[in-house]
Amino acid sequence: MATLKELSKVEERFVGGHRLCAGCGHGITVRMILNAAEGSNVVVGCATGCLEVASTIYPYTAWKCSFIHNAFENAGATISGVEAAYRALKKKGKVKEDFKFIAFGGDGGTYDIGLQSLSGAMERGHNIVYVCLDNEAYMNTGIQRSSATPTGADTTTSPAGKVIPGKQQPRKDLTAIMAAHNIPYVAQTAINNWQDVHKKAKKALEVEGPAFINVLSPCPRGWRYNTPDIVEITKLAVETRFWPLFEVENGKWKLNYKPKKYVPIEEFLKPQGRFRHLFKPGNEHLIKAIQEEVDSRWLALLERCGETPELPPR
Amino acid sequence: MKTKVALTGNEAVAQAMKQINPDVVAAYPITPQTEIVQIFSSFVANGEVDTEFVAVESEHSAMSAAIGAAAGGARAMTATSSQGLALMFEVVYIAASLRLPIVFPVVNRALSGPINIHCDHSDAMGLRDSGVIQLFSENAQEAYDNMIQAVRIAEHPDVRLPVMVNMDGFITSHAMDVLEVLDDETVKNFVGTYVPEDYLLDAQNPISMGNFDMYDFYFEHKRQQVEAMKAAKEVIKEVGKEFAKISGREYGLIESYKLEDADVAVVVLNSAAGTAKGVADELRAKGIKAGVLKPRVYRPFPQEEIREALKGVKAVAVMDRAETFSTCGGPMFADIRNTLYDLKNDIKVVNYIYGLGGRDLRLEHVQQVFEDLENIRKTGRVDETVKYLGLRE
Amino acid sequence: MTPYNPFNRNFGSGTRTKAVRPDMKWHELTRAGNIYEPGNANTYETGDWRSIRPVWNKERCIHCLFCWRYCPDASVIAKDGKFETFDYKHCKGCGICAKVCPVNAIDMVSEDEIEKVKEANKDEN
Amino acid sequence: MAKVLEIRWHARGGQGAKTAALMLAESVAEMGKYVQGFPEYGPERMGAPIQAFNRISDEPIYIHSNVVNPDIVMVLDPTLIGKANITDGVPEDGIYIINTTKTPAEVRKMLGVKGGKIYTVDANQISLETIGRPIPNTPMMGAFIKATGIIPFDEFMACMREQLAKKFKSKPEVIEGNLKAIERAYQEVKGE
Repeated sequence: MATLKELSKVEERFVGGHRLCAGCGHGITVRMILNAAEGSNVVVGCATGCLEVASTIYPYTAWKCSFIHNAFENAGATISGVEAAYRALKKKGKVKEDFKFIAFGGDGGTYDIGLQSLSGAMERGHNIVYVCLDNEAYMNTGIQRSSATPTGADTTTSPAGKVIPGKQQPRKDLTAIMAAHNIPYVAQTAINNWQDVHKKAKKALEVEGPAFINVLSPCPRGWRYNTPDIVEITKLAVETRFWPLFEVENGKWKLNYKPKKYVPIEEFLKPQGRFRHLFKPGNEHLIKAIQEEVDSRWLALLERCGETPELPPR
Repeated sequence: MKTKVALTGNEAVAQAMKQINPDVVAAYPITPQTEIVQIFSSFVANGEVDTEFVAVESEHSAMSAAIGAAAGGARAMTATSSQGLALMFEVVYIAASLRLPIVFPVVNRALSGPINIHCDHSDAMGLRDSGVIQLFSENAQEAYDNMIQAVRIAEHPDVRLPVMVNMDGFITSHAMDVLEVLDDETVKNFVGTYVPEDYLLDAQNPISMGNFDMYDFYFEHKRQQVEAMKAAKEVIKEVGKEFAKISGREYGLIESYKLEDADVAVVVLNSAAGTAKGVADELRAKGIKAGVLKPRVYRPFPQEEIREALKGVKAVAVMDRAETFSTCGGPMFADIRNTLYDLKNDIKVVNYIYGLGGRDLRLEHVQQVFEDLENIRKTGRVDETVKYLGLRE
Repeated sequence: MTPYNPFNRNFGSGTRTKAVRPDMKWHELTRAGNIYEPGNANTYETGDWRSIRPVWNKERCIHCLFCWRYCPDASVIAKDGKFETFDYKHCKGCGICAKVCPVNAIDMVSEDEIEKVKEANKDEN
Repeated sequence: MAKVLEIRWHARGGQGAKTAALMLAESVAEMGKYVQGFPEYGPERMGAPIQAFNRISDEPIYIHSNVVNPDIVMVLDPTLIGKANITDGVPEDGIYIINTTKTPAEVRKMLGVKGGKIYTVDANQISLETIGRPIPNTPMMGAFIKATGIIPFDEFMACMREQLAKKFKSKPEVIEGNLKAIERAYQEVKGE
């Protein structure tokens, strides 16, 4: 595993001057992923969203590699087209260099509107890496719920109202859906653990065929936590087992991190404004239900990973 | 070398694609285009082309992947019809604005609903303002010829735009027709190799494409697209002349049939133009000076050529195989009437909507149109500007 | 009166790109809005978004580079594997670097304070 | 056409300039005037310099373009002086109302403005003391009324009270704080 000392010597390919919010998780995530692609020629594809809008405002681009944005729902198809062009031109000797292909999409562009395009690209076996920057809502349009939005979250289209306390449905398990595609590599990671992100990005870039990484990439505006606390909040997502770190390599599930003790979900929810309403007296049952959801998902994951399905000691 | 063969329109188009041998084809099946995808897949499976065939999961992805491929520096194609084109709608605009020379046949079919699989032009007309070049084909021969020329038009440095090659669903796509095909070598030489100017896979020169364009630049980039469309008119003519050298068949922006001395004329796209020409011949034999104008190119719109061709005519009927629901007639009617306005010579222009959802256009329908035109010419009176042909009223 | 130019809004006050100027006419601009200068966003300054700034404490720094790893704006400049400086032209003052620093070697100081100190120094001179 | 008063707000994304422009429009509309209030929708994110606009008139307003030559410039964030193009398009006799701890003379020097009028108010401090959070847009209303005098202060306050009561039905405790913030800014704003 490379050290930060070594990694900091790699050329920066997502430069400052982009217009993401101060403290945006996407800037951190993208830097980590491209850092892992050190030395390779890279073409980045990007779905419409905060990242794309903020990083390529004509006539400025924050990308030091080739970049294409097409539309919201088609990052998967677009990057597979570029990869097909690469195969064709390479075969004919028109392109000499080797290339890696990385597509970035937010959870809206990946879990929801772009799911079909992503699924198609994965099923067809293109040699690409798709990275979902999951910040659990449509942030670009102003914090609307997506299928990645967790139960109970207050968003502008799942507002915590007098009758309905935030989003009512459990979040979609996209990483598992991608694993069901039986592609060489699927992983879930979070930026609090940069080694984990780095290792998984490396693996994804190295495997032959499609790879998918789901990264928890917080949004201070949408989650309403104190902006500098991004690493802490992400860590709480992992420690509370809300966002487990795991990978599926050629069909084999593996848990990458097991919290030592039982951290209740409140710890993750409490610092975030989007869950504030859950802490009003009388709403205890809502938090309890979220905890039950987290626990049952955790147990199912342990089972898939061949681990003993038990909760950490309280 | 030219060979006479009997092929359906779909086969002819697939044949052209095989001879063009593009780098990437991304496509999805839809009636009545499906055969093109099937036949082309077999060329890929049998190693008759070097193409990377991407069997996508939807037409939206077909055009999206074609965009990715073309942006990557490849000669890319797709093919579709009707609902498929409608699903592509969003990305066709993007292909045009990114100035990617994607060639794609469209087998014209009615749009739902109610669902219908037969021919009309509502699919193509829905994208007439998307910034793609639209060629129309009367028969399998023209579809084949248009496909080959489309590559050169699309890739011309002054143009760099997608080209949509239209032919009538079932009427042309599924009907066996006799046509002349060129040999592989001739086509290969004619289309040449694609040399992209700027593309994603240029390792030395990374590029950002599809960027966020605010009000400070978007308008200027749209103006550039208009210029490319203007340039396309000249390029289409040049390519048509060059194509004549290898095929003996010359193509311009329009086909003008017996219009030099015509009193009455019909303007019509695609296969119906053949029917109209037949009727015009019959009427000529009876002493009626009838003519036909068939736009080969609908976008960019060949306004000057059409004005010139129709300037001596007294009454014109524009036949549209699509509705606009403006309640003021079909799409081409608006364009033609606008074109003739500047002549200030009182040409009467009327509109006939015909053939929606594959409703047959028969000789007597066209005869009726010419008869109406003769009446208008004689009386100078138009009773109804927009009429429906073959509709139970 | 400085004339109001709406086209300068997204252009910023930073260095201009070589290929594009805000007064260019349609036929002078790059085709399709393509950008041919990879990473030219670094000529656009987002430093003026900042109301608090990170200030490096050399004595305390152990060069772990967590700040470099977690900067969303690539505004922590490392050299030879060590902390070198902050890129204040692009730093938006989010404060993540100070927060992840294990030895409190980064202070977040209000830009107002810095302005005052600067002016005080100016007056003395 | 009657003279339309045009206002441009300068702030940072997330600071509430849009809310301020809409709030001002709403309260002035309550007083029977014709108003517009609109932000500029850009790609900028939280923290980036942004603008919002108002128009106020005694007659219906037909124009719908951005404000290019504002009569009044409102600056919500003191750190924007010298960074955003605050003086762009402002006529010689333009009025600046700025949230800052500096004096009007100091700001005048920083902006390089000779004519017109410059008002300053420490809206951050006022809002901290009255509302408990640094939300300068409320006190800036008070400074605006004082500097422009377009509406009698008492009438404006009565109208604000009504509006705030509507807005904070569930949190009546914040109404007084907001009103106090406006009143203090009205009294404390300095101009020259």
